[in-house]
Amino acid sequence: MITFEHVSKVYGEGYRPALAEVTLQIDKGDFVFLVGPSGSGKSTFLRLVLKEEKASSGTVQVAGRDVGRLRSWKVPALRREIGVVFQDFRLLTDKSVFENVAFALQVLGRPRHVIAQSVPETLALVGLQGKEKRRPHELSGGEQQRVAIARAFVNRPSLLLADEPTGNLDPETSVGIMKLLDRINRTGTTIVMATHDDDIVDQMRKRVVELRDGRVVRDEDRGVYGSAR
Amino acid sequence: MITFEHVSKVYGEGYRPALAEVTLQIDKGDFVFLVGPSGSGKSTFLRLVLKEEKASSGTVQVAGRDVGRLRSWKVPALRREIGVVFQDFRLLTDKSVFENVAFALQVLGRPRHVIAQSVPETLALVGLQGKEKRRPHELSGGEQQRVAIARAFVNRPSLLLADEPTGNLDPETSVGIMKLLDRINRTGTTIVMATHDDDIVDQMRKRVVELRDGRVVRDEDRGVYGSAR
Amino acid sequence: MRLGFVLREMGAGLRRNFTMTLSVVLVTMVSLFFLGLGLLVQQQVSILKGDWYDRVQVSIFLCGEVSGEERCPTGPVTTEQRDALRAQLEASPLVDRVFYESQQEAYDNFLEQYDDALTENVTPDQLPESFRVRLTEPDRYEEIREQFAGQPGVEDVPDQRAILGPLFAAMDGATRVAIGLAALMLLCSVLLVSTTIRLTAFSRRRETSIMRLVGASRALIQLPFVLEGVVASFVGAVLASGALYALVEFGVGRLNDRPDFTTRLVETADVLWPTAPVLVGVGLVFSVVASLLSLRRWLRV
Amino acid sequence: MRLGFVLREMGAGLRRNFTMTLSVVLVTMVSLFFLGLGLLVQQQVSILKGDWYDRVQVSIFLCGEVSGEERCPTGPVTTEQRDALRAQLEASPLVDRVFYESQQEAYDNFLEQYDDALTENVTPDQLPESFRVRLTEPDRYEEIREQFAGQPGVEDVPDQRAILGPLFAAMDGATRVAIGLAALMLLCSVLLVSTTIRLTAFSRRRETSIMRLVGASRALIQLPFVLEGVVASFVGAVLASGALYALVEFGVGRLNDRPDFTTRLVETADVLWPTAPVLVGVGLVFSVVASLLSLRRWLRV
Ligand SMILES: Nc1ncnc2c1ncn2[C@@H]1O[C@H](COP(=O)(O)OP(=O)(O)OP(=O)(O)O)[C@@H](O)[C@H]1O
Ligand SMILES: Nc1ncnc2c1ncn2[C@@H]1O[C@H](COP(=O)(O)OP(=O)(O)OP(=O)(O)O)[C@@H](O)[C@H]1O
Ligand SMILES: [Mg+2]
Ligand SMILES: [Mg+2]
Repeated sequence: MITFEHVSKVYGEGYRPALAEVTLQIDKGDFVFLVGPSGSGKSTFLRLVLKEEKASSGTVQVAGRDVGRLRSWKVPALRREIGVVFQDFRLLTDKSVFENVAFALQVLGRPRHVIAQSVPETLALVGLQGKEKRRPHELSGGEQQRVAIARAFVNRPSLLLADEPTGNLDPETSVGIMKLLDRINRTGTTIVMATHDDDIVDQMRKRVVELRDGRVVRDEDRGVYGSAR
Repeated sequence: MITFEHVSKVYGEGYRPALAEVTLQIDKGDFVFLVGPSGSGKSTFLRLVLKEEKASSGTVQVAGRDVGRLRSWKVPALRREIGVVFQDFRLLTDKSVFENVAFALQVLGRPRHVIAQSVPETLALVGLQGKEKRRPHELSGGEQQRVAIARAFVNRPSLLLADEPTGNLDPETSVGIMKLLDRINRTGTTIVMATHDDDIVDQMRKRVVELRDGRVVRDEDRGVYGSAR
Repeated sequence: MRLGFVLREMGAGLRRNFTMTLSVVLVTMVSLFFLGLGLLVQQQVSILKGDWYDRVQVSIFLCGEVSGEERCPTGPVTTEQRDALRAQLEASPLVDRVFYESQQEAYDNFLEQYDDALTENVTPDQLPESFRVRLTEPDRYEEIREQFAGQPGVEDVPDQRAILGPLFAAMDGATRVAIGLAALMLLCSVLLVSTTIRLTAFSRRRETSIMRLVGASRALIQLPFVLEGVVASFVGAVLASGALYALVEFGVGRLNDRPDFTTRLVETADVLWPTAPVLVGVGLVFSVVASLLSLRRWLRV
Repeated sequence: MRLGFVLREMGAGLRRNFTMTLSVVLVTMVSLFFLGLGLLVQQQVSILKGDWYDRVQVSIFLCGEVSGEERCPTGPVTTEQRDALRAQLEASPLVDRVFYESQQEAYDNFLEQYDDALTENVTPDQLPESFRVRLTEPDRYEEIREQFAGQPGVEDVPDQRAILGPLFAAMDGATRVAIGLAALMLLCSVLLVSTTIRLTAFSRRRETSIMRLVGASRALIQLPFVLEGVVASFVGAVLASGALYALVEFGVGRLNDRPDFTTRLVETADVLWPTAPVLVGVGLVFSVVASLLSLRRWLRV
């Protein structure tokens, strides 16, 4: 699904590299935790997958595409195969839950009847039946993150990226979100999640990739958050 | 230091109250954790103390001032007695570490020699000696949060508010920040910290106030994060 | 220390929104240019009116040998008629002074005013003698005209205002157009100043929020924004004054230098005082008002 | 579905930055108003030039009884001189047609043109006879003048261009001022369109970032912003055309209606075509260019 080969990323002259010689393979259907201290390059890794940034050297392949060589007008097609979730939800505050999720389909020009079918289906999947008409501010943080996940997943992407999706949530709510992501992973969707949340990583026992100063220092199946603790 | 009496806050017509009939006293020198699920009113509590928002009913007293009745031109004087730290650091990216901390003194019109003395003192306190000339992006997240704490503390406020200061930090770095806050607390500064981080709360064993739907549901000395777990 | 701080912040704001600042400067310049143009045209009108009122004379042409039957049924003016008219004029409270112009004097003036081709064939007795009357109140011109036109011995009392009337109307029209454009553009510049402040407030919201948090006073937070608008408007006003000065110096001035052009026109001195200070004043007032309005909305403490 | 989406996004952008949009509309309006004014004055100049060239005649006044010694040392024109001149004129390749105006004809024209007071004392023999010459190439006016002035029997060949020259110069000056103001204001409106787009991009950055994340195409993301600038400029151009139409209808039109005013002037039809379409075109081109420039910087995919 994702292949990094000797990928480095330097944001500018004189900066130290945010990613240094990263080589990594993530297969279809994997659930990978990306851990590491602040500034270790987790978000940079995800941005490279999305082609929000361009690698300084090395090759990045995502879903069979060579991302580095991708023409800019083909980038949207790449992003349609990837769903993304962030710590701060990034919902549109003046749109209802239904509209927020539908937005992702509207901009792709999906016909009305497709939207009328997919959106409620996806909202049911994330456990938000009956809350279609609410505005984001009328929801708890956990529910807002579910809306964000529904939006990322409504287009049935084969890859879901999550950058600290539980960072703003209390532990209880976080567990709920993780269960949801696990369920989505079981449908065959590859999930890569950057996180600081040791409890969650330790509990889920999935593949863990640890970055430190832009280098992969650990890559374990069924790993835990801290290696040296 | 802080006294809330029957304080409610409703953000607008038709919203459910963000705080409901909160009565709470925090004494000088206390270290208080404010916990509770997302949307329970922790940030609202801190905003009321700062008079960023006005309580809908009830009286808020801070450092002997009735905040609700405070004239708007007296608000700056109130804020000079309070230091604030946020999850996202809020540093000025085009200023050096020294300048970021000095900024807080410059806007208060402190003379140059005072700045030249206080800033290095405070930077030493937070453990950033030798990094005065770095820019924020050249620092790790933990170091950036130390700069933010230095800026909040350089004016020697009697009260320090922290809204999820470790939310963006990995567990290791978080422990360092907590040690720093503890040290600051020992100098006599009252600290109120909103957090989701159960490990830290459980480890520090300080006073814990739990909010749920805007109500105080628990107030324990030397408490832990979860009551019902 | 604090002044330096405010000025540095202001400079940062100006630089950060350079295109916006440039727009404010240009639009303010154009708006104030039109305002100034309107003021100058108004000044020109009042100069002309003053000159005209100074010079205004009722000419009462008397019947001569060549006058037509129709206007002068009694033939050429008689001595008694002429004396009666003079007495009537001198008795009138409207009349300041009376001059008598004989046929010979009229001929001399005619020779002076027109060129040879026309004058060669004219003799003194073809031109009418006249009374030239200076009025105490030039406005009441029409009354004199009505009183004397048609009296025996009077051939004609021409209405001089018919010549200047359209000129004044045109200039008044020009003033109105200039002031209208100025108003439209001032509206623009108020909108732009407030948008600029909104933009600056937006792009500097991090600094501002930190300033609020550490307890900076409201004045210290808002002053750089107000100053930013004030500086931009001031530059605009100065540029507008400069453009007007150039216009008067090179446009009007060239007319003034021509020897055959005797009408008094506005001068560069008129631009320097009072036009330029008025423009600067108007620019400052509008920008401060615009700043304060947008600060209320965008920069609460 | 997608068109509706784009239009909704554009409407949201316009509403969100209403003051900015208003500024763009007003500044575009004023800039295009001046551009249109310049175009109309240019049109007026070419109408006048055309009319003048159509009418242009070289008048060759011949010596008469009353001509001075100085110009006509040989006395009144003789029949031979007159015939020689006519032959010369008819032979010249520059001459299209030649009319002869006798003293009596000149007198009749004079009576028509001037009012009684002056004409009463004039007799036919005081006026000169003349040749009126229509040219094949009006531009080469001067050559004819030089050839015939000073020939025996010729009193004068007056230079008509001296009258119209300053008028044309003044109108050319007015065109330059209007075009200059238009350029200045167009610069403003380009700056404003790009600032508006920046502002909109900023205030809608959340929507845009979400659109980018879910894989919206670049066109879909950028179109609403471009359309926003285009709509604002279009409204400005239409308003400018309306203002010009009103100016021509009520200002120039009133002049045209006066019976004593025979010069052909620009008409409202001239505003409708080609001025208004040119303004709309210029407005659109500039706003699209401004949009694309700022989109490059502010809205990369
Ligand atoms: N746009 C940027 N320009 C310059 N440097 C950047 C930029 N984004 C990130 N960096 C730098 O790159 C390095 C890696 O940053 P990145 O955001 O990938 O870390 P992270 O692991 O996501 O950290 P966190 O846990 O704080 O989110 C850091 O040193 C950071 O300062
Ligand atoms: N500016 C606002 N306008 C309207 N409602 C608001 C505003 N700020 C907060 N709220 C609402 O008030 C309630 C309490 O919010 P608050 O930010 O205080 O919660 P919190 O405990 O800090 O949550 P979190 O852990 O997510 O930071 C929530 O329901 C929220 O939606
Ligand atoms: Mg990150
Ligand atoms: Mg909060």
